[in-house]
Amino acid sequence: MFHPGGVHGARHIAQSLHHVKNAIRGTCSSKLLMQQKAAAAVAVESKKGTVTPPPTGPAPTAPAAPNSVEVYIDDKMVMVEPGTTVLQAAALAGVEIPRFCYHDRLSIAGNCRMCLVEVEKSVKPVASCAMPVMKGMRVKTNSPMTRKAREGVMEFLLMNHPLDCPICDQGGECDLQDQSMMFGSDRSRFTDIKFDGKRAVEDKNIGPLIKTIMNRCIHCTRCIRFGSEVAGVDDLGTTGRGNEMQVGTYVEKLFASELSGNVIDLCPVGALTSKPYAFTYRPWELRKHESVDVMDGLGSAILVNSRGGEIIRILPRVHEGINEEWISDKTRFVYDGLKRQRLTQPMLKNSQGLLEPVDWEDALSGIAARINRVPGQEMAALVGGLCDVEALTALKDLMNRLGCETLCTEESFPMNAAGTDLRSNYLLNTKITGVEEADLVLLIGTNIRFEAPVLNARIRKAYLHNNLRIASIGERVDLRYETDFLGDSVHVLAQLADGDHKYSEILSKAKKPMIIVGSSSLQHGDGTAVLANAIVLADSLRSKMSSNGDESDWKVLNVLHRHANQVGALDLGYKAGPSAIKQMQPKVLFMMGADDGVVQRRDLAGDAFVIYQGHHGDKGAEMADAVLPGAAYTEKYATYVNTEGRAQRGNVAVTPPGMAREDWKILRALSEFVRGSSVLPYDSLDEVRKRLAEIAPHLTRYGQVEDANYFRQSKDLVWNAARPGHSGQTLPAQQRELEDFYMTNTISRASRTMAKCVTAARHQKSTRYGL
Amino acid sequence: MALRNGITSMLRQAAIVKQHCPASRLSTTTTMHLDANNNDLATLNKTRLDTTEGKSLNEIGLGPMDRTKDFDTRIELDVQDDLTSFNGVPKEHTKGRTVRIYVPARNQMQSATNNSHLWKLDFDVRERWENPLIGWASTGDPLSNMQLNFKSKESAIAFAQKNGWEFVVEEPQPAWQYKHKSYGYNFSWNKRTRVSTK
Amino acid sequence: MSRLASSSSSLVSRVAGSGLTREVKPLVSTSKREARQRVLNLYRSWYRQMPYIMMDYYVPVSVADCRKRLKEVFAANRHLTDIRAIDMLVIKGQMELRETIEVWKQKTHFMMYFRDTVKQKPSEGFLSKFLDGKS
Amino acid sequence: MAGIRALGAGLKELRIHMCQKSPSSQGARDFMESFYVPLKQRNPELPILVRECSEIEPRLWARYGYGAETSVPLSNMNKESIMQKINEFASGPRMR
Amino acid sequence: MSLIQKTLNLFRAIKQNGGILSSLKTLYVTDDLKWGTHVGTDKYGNKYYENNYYFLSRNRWVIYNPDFHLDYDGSQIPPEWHMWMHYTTDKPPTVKPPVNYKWMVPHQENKSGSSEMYYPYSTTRTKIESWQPAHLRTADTEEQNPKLFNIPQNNRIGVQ
Repeated sequence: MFHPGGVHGARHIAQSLHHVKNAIRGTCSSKLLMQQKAAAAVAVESKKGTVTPPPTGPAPTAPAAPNSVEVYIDDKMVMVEPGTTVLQAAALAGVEIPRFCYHDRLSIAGNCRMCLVEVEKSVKPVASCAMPVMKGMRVKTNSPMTRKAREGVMEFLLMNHPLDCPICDQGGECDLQDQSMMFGSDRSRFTDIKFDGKRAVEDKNIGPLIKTIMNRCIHCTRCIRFGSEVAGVDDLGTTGRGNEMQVGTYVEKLFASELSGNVIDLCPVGALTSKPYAFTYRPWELRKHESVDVMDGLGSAILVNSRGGEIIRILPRVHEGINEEWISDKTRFVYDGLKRQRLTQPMLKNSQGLLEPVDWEDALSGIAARINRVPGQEMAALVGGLCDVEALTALKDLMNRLGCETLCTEESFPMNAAGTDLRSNYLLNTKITGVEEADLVLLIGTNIRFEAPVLNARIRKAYLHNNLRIASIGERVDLRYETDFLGDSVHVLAQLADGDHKYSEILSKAKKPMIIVGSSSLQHGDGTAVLANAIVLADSLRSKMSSNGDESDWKVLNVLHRHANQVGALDLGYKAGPSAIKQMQPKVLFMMGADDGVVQRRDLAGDAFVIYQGHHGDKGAEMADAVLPGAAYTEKYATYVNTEGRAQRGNVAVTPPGMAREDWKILRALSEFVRGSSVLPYDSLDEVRKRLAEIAPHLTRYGQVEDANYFRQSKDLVWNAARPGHSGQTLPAQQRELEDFYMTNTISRASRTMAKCVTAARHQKSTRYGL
Repeated sequence: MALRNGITSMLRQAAIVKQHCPASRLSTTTTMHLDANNNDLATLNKTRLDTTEGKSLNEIGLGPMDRTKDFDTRIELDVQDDLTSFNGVPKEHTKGRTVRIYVPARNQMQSATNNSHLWKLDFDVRERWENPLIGWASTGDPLSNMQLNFKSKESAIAFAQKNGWEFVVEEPQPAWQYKHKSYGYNFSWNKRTRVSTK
Repeated sequence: MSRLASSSSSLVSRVAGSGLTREVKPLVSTSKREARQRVLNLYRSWYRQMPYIMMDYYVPVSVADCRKRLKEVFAANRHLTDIRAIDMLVIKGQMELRETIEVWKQKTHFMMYFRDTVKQKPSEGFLSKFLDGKS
Repeated sequence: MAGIRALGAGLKELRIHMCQKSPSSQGARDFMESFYVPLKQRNPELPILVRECSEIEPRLWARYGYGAETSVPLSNMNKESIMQKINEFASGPRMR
Repeated sequence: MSLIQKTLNLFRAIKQNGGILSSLKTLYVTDDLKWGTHVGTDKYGNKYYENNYYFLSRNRWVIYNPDFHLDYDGSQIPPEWHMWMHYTTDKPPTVKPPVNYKWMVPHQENKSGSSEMYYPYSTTRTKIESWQPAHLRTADTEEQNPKLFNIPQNNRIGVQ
């Protein structure tokens, strides 16, 4: 857990270190140097190697190890764990060593040689990314030898690198460009004596997302390592040696990964760039807005780049708790869906029963006239997974004030027993970072690879580095790592819960087991049984852990939601699942972002009036009698609660198009038209958020995860009721293959890029290489 | 008199422009009024001279400043700065504006960390539209095109407060945790970290 | 910093008159009394200059109107407690006075003082702002 | 257990806010340990939303029909008096 | 020039304009009364005259088709006569007929101020494509239909 107090202390030290560094560069007075060295040493020692740069630097915090060794980076002492690389030790000292191939989250390759530094008593410069520190090692990161080594490496790299910076999409955010300015030579010795040009490599077609210009490749192999380590897809590799080396897919095929877009970020040069972004803008022209993703339940941190009221691209932001620094392709490339099929003006059905555009006043008064005719008991509301908490609050308050109590989410969740009373029932309780501590993960009815690609990458990381064992129940899917397949139905889970399955013993031996229930498995008839059995199993594992003297309060049960704000809706007290609506046959149905088509016209009363509020024309708008244009996730200040229960703020990148408005404001305006004293008591975002705190205070604790407890109560309620029966059918994975991944919500369905991806994935499947 | 103590440099310039203002300016205008009007004005004029008798622009607060004043003094204030009452910014740009104070994210396209060691203050995005003639973006809001950099969160907050903006502070996320790594992992037989492709 | 402090700052907050006492550099006045004296002086200067201003400007207001307005303008900033803010307003007021009696202003400039009493914008409710798209 | 009964139909939703750790929420946590399960069993259809959040004042909210809400702080109350409050709230809206 | 000559010219002009009444009408419409050689008539019925007695730049003139009455405008002169009128050539189209190419568009007068006037319109694609309800959609050319790309007139935020 991030503790501000600690960081302040550390920051102070880091600042003092920073001063020391400047002082050393500025003056060469040995006396001063000695003093400051001593001061730095004291400061460092007092913290035992915990040095954090100001204020957030990338430089890591090192765990204080008892057997740490001292290393001198530019005559500054740092205490590091033995086995740390020189490059990491330098990062701890606040010195960034130039690099191309080294990446914090990938294995060490050591092939670009840009990180060469001089180490005292070493004849040759040393590749700092691969060299472990030794006691008392003195590293010089800015000595003449180091500089000359860098210059030489840079010269070799540039010899085979085309001079196409002016037409290169990486221009302006290119490591090679920047580092050649900083560390390269001021002139070139490259002469094309044979006039045969620079090295030329054929461009590869690796799909609709990534553009390759292989001339620019400097063979850092980051993309290859990303593919094989993070994404688990061994599509990329090298052929040839020396000057003839090429990075590619061996045969022409799709880079078939749901995380493929990250290689664009990883590529330090312009060899891999984004196809949809190609030749649009330079990075310095873009306006950057930090926001939150809504494509899956994780709420990855994203950076939305806009220009001229248009979203130009989406990049990841580092968030150690959620997405590290990866985002899925859907998150990254879905933005063109925000420009198509948009609802830009209110619409109302005219006397011929045809939707026609009207202005806001007419739309709201027309809707209010219909609402006022119907008692609250015959109204219902249905919300989709992309709605933000503010809008959900406004909708719930409005409908409650009208006397309506049927507010449902499209996504189902078992409402028996404790239902959504206890947050621990429906959250990813161990948090996403829990995967790194866990030693066994049991996946139930989820294709986690496509439902939460970034979480899957983390599981894969734990699989590689922590020897994490993974078991799965449900339809067999390819998760890109080995799993113990236990069975495909809830029957196996029931056996595990009763402890009479052969895997039970392995499960009970696990020190930190995680049970991840995919929300897709809760959608059909056996959902109740899945959750009930998972609760019972988790509780038995927990009691076993506590009887073994484990005090860590490790939360075993996890639910993985697929929708951005399903948790937010449940937090507010929405009923999960449309069954209540289907039973009551409402006369007025208010649909907010409900586009999955779970409620059809036939589920409603014959003359039912359907209001759709949302940002895209999809199934919801098709069946609506009135359409209210809302804002998409990049167009409103909104709160989303991810599957961990972490409330996060999304920010506006561009304003809603046309006459569209922020969603809670639409409902607030509508409340002035409807009957009675229904006017919602908030006029500003701040006031809405105060109301959120009244409903559930954790919704305004932005960025934090509030622990949820009371597993035993949940289990007691399950236990005391009859154990729900089950049909024993296979738990289907709703996103089975790569082509199912791309289009899952109304935004991605409107996206042309995603459509191209689906086509490419289908085509790839039909080739003899397969996926 | 308190005003004798002098005024700020802002006024200094104005005072320099017309040091001898009372005599020249008052006399000319007086004459003008006398010419233009009847004797009543003469009385008025007298009154006027009476009121200003023995008083220069110093008295009415427009005189040169007294440089002897010790400006190193400090006063204690128990109130927050608030510029909104006189800084001339239209109300719609101060009232109800929310600024966001945060540490900008590192550019994921690059390895280095520049531009992420500071605090930024930016404004809520308002009123953008597509210009109907040529399709360019138009805006009616001068502030949301602006970003301010600060060395610390506190100075950013103080700035927001004195300008009357509501603010939201986003604390930076916890930094990357050091992970032990070794080149040798690429080749270890018994580990899953062994590299398959290269 | 406690967790509470960080979490409260995560909500929109604005601290007005938080009771913090700080040392600041004064503009001119070093005490509330002095600042008050300056305000009164300025007020008096304006008040006494009004008949002459009326001679200089052919404007459709009387001396009484101007004095009434003068009082309103001063009263509008009555709530200010920050000495430096008061000083700054006094300085600006002095500049205005100078500009007025020197006839650096023109008639319209002078009448700007009366503008906001003439044209008072009705305060907009949520709904009208929403319908206008100004929300 | 005494006082645990089916709550009236007028009550649409109960919300219990509490801190996971602070001493002032101890009563609310005890209430969860002892009374929540039987209360929920008697009122399976009534949402009793337990929302934990660190360092807040524990509070009980009740929502009735047509959006009427009322609340009471639960700081330093014991579990029995919390149960009593719930029963009071169940008898009908009493606005603040 | 003597008064006699001037009077003679006046009589010539009156004669050429068809008597006193019709001369007064010409004077009313054109603010001028001239006499000269009728060089030709264009397809709109405008008559072109030349008289080198008047000094250069006043020696060629047009009497618009009387149907225009006071609504005459310089843009009603077709390009071939425009050339002669502006001394680009001395040979009027009656002497040297204009070359006709098939790509030439027929001459059109300036419509500004009339209902057919030119309105500038955006030639750029709108950044946002709006969803349309089924009956407003044109199924086959959904991509090409510019109506789908333009947010309707009443929907421009800038024009509120």
